[in-house]
Amino acid sequence: MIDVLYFAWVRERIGLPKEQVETGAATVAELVEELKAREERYAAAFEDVSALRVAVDQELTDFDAPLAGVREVAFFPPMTGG
Amino acid sequence: MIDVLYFAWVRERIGLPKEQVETGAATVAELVEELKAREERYAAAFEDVSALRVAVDQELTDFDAPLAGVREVAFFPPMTGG
Amino acid sequence: MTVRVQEQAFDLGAEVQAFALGRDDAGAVVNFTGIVRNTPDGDLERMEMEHYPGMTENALKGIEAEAMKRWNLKDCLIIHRYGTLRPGDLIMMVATASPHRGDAFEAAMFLMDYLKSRAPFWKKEYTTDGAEWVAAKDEDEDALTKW
Amino acid sequence: MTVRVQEQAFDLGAEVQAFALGRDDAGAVVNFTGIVRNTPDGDLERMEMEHYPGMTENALKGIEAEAMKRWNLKDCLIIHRYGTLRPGDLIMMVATASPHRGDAFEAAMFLMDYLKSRAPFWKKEYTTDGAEWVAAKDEDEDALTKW
Repeated sequence: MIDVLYFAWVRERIGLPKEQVETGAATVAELVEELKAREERYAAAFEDVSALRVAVDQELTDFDAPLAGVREVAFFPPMTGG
Repeated sequence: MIDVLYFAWVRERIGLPKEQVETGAATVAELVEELKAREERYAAAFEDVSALRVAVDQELTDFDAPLAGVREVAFFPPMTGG
Repeated sequence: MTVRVQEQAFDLGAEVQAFALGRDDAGAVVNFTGIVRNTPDGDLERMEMEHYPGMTENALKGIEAEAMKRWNLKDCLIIHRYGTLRPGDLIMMVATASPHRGDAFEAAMFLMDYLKSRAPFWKKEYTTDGAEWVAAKDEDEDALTKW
Repeated sequence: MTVRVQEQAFDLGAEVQAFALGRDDAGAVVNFTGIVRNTPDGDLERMEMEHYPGMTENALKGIEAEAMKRWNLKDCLIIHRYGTLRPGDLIMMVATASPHRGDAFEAAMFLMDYLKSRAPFWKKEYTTDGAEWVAAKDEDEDALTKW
């Protein structure tokens, strides 16, 4: 079980901030494919992953990152703080 | 008559902050030569003019600047504010 | 080295004062303050700043640690708010203290550039026309290449 | 656009606060504060800051006007003290406000670089070993070439 978090418009499109996902995905990219296959709102949120950023266990990484031993994955658009 | 002002170690070497000078000098450089000829303390202060800066009527300029119509000339070392 | 991520307002004057005062080991203190800017039409009602609790603090601490490593700094400080902000409200501040002004300036710019594109904050603007997520600027991402 | 040259201390917190607050036209405020740095041996008793009354204000106003012309600034402020200063005392501050952080940072650096080498101030340091005029640094003069 992995905690999957969504922020900003990703959260709005998917319609929830956080969920627990049972997955056998080896990488973030595989997890994204599983989520997209679920429902249209996931497919819409992940339509263009080049517009997204991902953090694994609260560290920024890329979509090739492995998921073995990971507790938390977060998807969000590019940051706009400051 | 021109007001001649001295700041920082130039003031200390010459021993006064300000004086009125009757001069026929056409340029700052000529005024410096007149002052150096007066007394040893002036010669010491103006020994190396490359180590000095000059302002004419409160604007930074160089030693070639003309003195026609000028009211105030100031000599000082490079600035160290901030 | 301090990071504070908070919903409530901060007292800029008191923070800058406390950061600079009694410091005789660092002649140069630089402070950057980010303020909610109104739209050109002046119709911004509010901004909601979302963040990623837990990750935010760690990302900011990492950015500070990197700045302390790259420049001769005696101290640095980041304060960043989340939640509801209105035009003119202070969003965030960074401060750096160094014996040399070049280091203090560069480190503050570095903190800002990294914070903009690497700290998990997202702005949504609410105007009389509706609500919109602020898009990241290419120039903000590009700014990182110079460090 | 303000210049203040004064003998008495200034309240950094109140100045930065007043400069930044209620400003919804400029998202970025940068402040530089210069502080009397002690010697490595910690034996600095005081510093005397001499200046050229009349010329100082005009030089600083000229530097501010140049900054306002070169960058997109909504406001800028320079405060500089003269007279007796002790380790940890605030010597001076500049502040810039712009819609863009790059402009606010660059303009503040420009103000500092010009102020250092073009505003008529001279520092004399008094330590337990005696008194000495602070020498201008070549790097401060060289800093002007980049603008």
